[in-house]
Amino acid sequence: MIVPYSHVIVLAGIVFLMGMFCAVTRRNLIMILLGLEIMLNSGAIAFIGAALRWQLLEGQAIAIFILAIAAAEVSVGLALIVCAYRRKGSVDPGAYN
Amino acid sequence: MPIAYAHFPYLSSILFSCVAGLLIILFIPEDKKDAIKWVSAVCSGVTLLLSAYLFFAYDKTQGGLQFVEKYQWVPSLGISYYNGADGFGLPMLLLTGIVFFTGVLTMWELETRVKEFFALIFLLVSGVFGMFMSMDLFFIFIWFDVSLFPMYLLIAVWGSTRKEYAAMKLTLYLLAGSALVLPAIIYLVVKSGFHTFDLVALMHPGTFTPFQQKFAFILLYIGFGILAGVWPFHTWSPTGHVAAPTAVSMIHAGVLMKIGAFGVLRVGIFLCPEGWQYWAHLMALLAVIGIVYGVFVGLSQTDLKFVIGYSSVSHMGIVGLGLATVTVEGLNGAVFQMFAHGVMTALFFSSVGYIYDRTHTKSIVELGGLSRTMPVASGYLIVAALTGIGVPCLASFWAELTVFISSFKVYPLYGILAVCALVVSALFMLRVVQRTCYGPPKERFAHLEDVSFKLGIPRMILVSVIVIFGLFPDVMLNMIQTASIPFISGLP
Amino acid sequence: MTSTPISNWTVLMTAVTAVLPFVAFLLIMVFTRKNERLSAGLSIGAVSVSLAGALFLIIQYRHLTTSVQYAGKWLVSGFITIPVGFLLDPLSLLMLTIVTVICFLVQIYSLGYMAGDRGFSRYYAFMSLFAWAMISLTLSASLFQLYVFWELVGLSSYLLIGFWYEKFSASEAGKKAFVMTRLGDVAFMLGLLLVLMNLGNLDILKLNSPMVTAVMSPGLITLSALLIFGGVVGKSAQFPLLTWLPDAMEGPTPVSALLHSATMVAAGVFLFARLFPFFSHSATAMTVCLAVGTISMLLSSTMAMVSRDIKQVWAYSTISQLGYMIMGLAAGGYVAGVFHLTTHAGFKALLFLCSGVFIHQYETNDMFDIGRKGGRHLKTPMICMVIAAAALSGLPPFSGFFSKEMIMAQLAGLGNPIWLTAGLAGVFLTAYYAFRLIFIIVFPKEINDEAAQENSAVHGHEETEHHHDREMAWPLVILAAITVVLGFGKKMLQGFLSGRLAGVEEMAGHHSDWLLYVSVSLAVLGLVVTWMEFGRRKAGQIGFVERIPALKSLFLERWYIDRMYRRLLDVVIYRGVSNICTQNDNRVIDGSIDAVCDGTVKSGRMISDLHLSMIQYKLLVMFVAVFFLALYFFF
Amino acid sequence: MTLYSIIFYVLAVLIIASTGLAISRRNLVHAVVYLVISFFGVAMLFYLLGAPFLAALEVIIYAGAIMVLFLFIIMMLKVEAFEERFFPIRQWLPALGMCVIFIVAGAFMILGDPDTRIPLKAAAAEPVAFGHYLFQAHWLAIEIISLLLLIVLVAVLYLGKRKEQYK
Repeated sequence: MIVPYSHVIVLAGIVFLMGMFCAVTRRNLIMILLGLEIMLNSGAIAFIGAALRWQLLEGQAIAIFILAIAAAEVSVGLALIVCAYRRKGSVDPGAYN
Repeated sequence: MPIAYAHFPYLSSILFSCVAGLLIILFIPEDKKDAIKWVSAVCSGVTLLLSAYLFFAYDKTQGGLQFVEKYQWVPSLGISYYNGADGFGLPMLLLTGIVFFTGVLTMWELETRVKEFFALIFLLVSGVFGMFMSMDLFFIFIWFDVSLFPMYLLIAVWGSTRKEYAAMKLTLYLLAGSALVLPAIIYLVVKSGFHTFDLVALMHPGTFTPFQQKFAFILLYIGFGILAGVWPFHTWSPTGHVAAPTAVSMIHAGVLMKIGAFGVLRVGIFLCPEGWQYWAHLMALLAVIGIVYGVFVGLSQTDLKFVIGYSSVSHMGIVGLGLATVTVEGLNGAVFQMFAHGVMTALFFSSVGYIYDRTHTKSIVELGGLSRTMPVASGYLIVAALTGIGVPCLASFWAELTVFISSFKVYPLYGILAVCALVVSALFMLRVVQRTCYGPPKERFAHLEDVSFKLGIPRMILVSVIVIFGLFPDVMLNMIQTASIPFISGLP
Repeated sequence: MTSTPISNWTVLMTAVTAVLPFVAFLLIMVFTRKNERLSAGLSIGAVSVSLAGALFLIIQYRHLTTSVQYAGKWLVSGFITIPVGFLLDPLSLLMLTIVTVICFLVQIYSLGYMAGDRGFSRYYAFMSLFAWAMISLTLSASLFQLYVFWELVGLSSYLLIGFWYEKFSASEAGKKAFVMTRLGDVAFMLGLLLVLMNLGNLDILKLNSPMVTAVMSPGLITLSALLIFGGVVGKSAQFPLLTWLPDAMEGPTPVSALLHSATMVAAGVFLFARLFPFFSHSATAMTVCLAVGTISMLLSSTMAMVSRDIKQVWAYSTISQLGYMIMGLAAGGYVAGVFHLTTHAGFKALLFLCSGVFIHQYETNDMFDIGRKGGRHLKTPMICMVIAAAALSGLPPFSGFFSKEMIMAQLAGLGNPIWLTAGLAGVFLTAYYAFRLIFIIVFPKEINDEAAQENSAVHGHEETEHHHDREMAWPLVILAAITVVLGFGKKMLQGFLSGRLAGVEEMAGHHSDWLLYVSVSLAVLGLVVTWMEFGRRKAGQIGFVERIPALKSLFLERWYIDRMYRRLLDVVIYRGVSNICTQNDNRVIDGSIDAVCDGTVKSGRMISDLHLSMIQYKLLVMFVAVFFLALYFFF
Repeated sequence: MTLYSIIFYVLAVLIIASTGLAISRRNLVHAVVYLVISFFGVAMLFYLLGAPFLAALEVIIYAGAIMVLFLFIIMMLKVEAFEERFFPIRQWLPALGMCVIFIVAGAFMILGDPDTRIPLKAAAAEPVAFGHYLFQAHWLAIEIISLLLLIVLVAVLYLGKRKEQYK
């Protein structure tokens, strides 16, 4: 017996909120991307927990897709940041208005 | 209400001469200023003659709506082009004719953008005329808005002190008003179940339940009341007066504010008599506050036009008080006061405009001693001020008197307050006269020339109208009574 | 009281009498402003026709016992009917005669006095306006009409006081006069409305008929009588609205003679007399009127004791004499009050016109200056002035003696001796201040050479303008003659007046001899005291009041009534209410409107920010939106 | 309380603490390093929850590849040198408000459902079985993902090139 599924959900939720908080408040493009990563990760946690809760492998499958998408997103995102940085010389999102 | 169709479309001819004037002016080249002015004078003169003719040709023994023209326009929506004149409308038409004609003559000296100015004035006035003669709710609303829009340009382009601010404020206020009026009109039309915008048809008693009347009336009252300078919604009007050029101030204070009061009467009171009775006390309260408040604020103003602006607030309060009494005398007094105040402020603004054009100041602190250098101009100003005080044998005295008597009967306390405001109004009008006209003549105004005969014509017309209706008030009151007595006696 | 039917001829005559001056006014204002002689001619012509009409009417109706009334409609509005018409009865005929006579004389006099003034035409126009308003007021058959012309009289007073508008004090005084009388008029109007509401009619005859008590409760009658009396207080410059009249002396002297002593201010008393039966329904109102009359009589007499300005002295004396009239009327002496009004109009006009000659000649208002510059050398005005002053102080055999005597008798008839005492004190004070002025001018103390030279220069000047003097002298002589003769017409007048109100006159019967002696001796005492202080050779020309500084400043400052008004106006009206309202307008109403506008603009900005700026806001909004959508779908 | 649950709570605390530290670091390198710790914790959590294969992937891809990528970029741009406005209040307050409602709503959601009180049974998905399952049931998704990765590769190459080379 591990823990009730709700605890996993709470953990995932807290991590998600942290990621969101990071993405929304930090004035730095890289940190925003980092926040997105954290959020994706919390999603993965929730799915893994759900897979165990209902004893179905779909959850794990989705988690693997999340991983893949996270990788794709990060690479594109970072490439964009590099581009933007080259243009403006800043990673402050306020500088791109 | 008896309805008499016209043999000849007099009312449409009034409108037509406005529109024709507008079109002709648009086709005259910009630089032929004299031609433009003459066309304006002739067309406005025609409207004056026609409205004066209608005023005297109206059959008072028969009463009701006369000179009616009615054509279906959009039958599926029940909209018709429906003009008619009754005892309430005719004084207003006459007033508009007088103010329009004199306003055009007053602006004879205008040199900048003459063509656009007169074209816009014509547009504005055709809206005003339409509003006063239309008996179709849809057209009433259309004319109402037509008369509001040119004001923005007229003030913003040809105005003075803080003109952009004033123009914007005025436009926003007035649009807020029409934003209340439109839903009320639509509400009434939908709830009536008659599927028509015809005012006369909708007036049929029992069309609306008391609740519908109360609801629609308060919307209409505030919506039109904003334009009539009802107390807490009045601040646009002094600002607007100050900023507007002379003729626009004349039309604005003389006629546009009347559109508001007339709208309350024509749409609000006609369609929702029970709502009117229900809200009458509120109307009276606001009106009295306006009367007293206007004079006190006017007392501490130093800009001539602000002074007149606040006196307008006070005088329009008298109109409101008259409407709020729900009596024949009150209605008579209110409509008469609309007329008298219109002519009076027109005179006031036209003389102030003359003084401002010459001295380039409107501040009563800087002015002084004008009676020596310009006796005639200041004479007009004094006559206007005396009319404003309510000196007997000048038109507005009778209007105020009848309103006071009827309000004293219905709301004794308000009547007393309104009468007491007379003292303060005397104080502030005489203060203005003293500061501008009296006192030792000032060096810098010594060379200024007095009103010439040509420029004096519009002012003379206004003064003589004031004196004639002051000496023979019955001419006007008989006219108004043809509408007010049947209306009040027909109330539930 | 019924009305006798009247002939068309009378109607026409009355209409012409009333309206002609107005026609003159319009003609002068519109056409002949440039032509001075024509303007004066028009005005004088109109007023002389009016005079002729008035004389015709009074002769035609000399045996009048019932009123003659004619009414047409001026205005009908629902239940309000404002008639235009006239009411001819002894009172209105008498007043009409007074008004037209004095108007006529003053206009003749003004030919000399106003000669060469820039506003000559304007002056005559305003004079005509006044004549019209005053005559119509006198003839009014209903209180509405009376109110209308009452206001118009006030207007012409305003215009004439501020006639020399370039002087700040003149325009200020005009404004003050208008506003203060307006204050009274508002009370008057409220009284009218009250009566109208309860009686449904403002006909003077109806108001005076006994049926009023049946319709209105005693409290209502008292209230409305007091309110109407407010109008009297304003127009006749009684306490507490008395301070405008001395200031009104800023106008040309003939104006002061006509409006502010003889006729217009007497309109208040006239109204009181007009509604005498109505007032006498309420004992409370009568007592209040009596008190007001007494207070103003005493106050203004004391003010007159220290003033140096010749016209102001007469202005104060006007207030006090009007006070006498009101006392007389309020004590129940209808004939006494009206008789005093009549005699007063004569001698007071005379006093002012005489002073006008001095002022015109020496160009100063200061009585000491006039005396020093040789005022006594102008024989005709000096003699006339002495006659008038004697009449004013109630010395026999001049007209004032008879009328004052009647008032005293009336006061003696009252239960409370305080009124009589006050009245007698007034007699003494009147004699004192009137002769103080006379003695100061006749027996100047310090004639220096310079003044004497000036004096001769003035005489030379006089020769060149001799024709003006004649125009100014004739009215004086006529008025002086009237002053001398009028007193003996007491019986006749009494008969004429009481034809209308036979019942009211019983009270006048208490005429006792001791009262006569007491009041005459008091007047003589006043004369003697003045002689001791001002007249005799070694007199210091300092009055006993002036030896007490506190009293002197109190009197000079007009009992501080003026200052109180000024402060009231400044503090309460201007700085108080007006300022608050203005601030409210700018801060609260405009402020809130601007706040609404700014709020709209700001919120628009905020929303547009979500679309334009920070990527993170978009992110945030996205989260919020998704979150709420999720909530919506799950629950 | 079983050993498993103790491990879960320890891991939870570890994850939350290191994530919290990561998002509040001013220095980006530190942030990334803390996040790596957090990802290790998540990987162990995956293992605990019966997904050993995913735990391995987590370490390899997240902690290994992605974070290193971040580090490269940070170093390449020398972003540590930039002074960042730290948690500006205009963003901070709405975010906080958002978080509060999020937590409240979430708490209601979780506590309101009695089903979630049941403890999880320990189990593990064998990597081989998982692989079979994945390629049998989700082969299309796998293909799409790989196509996506290819596109990303192309895109990143395109973005990474300097624009001047085309001109």
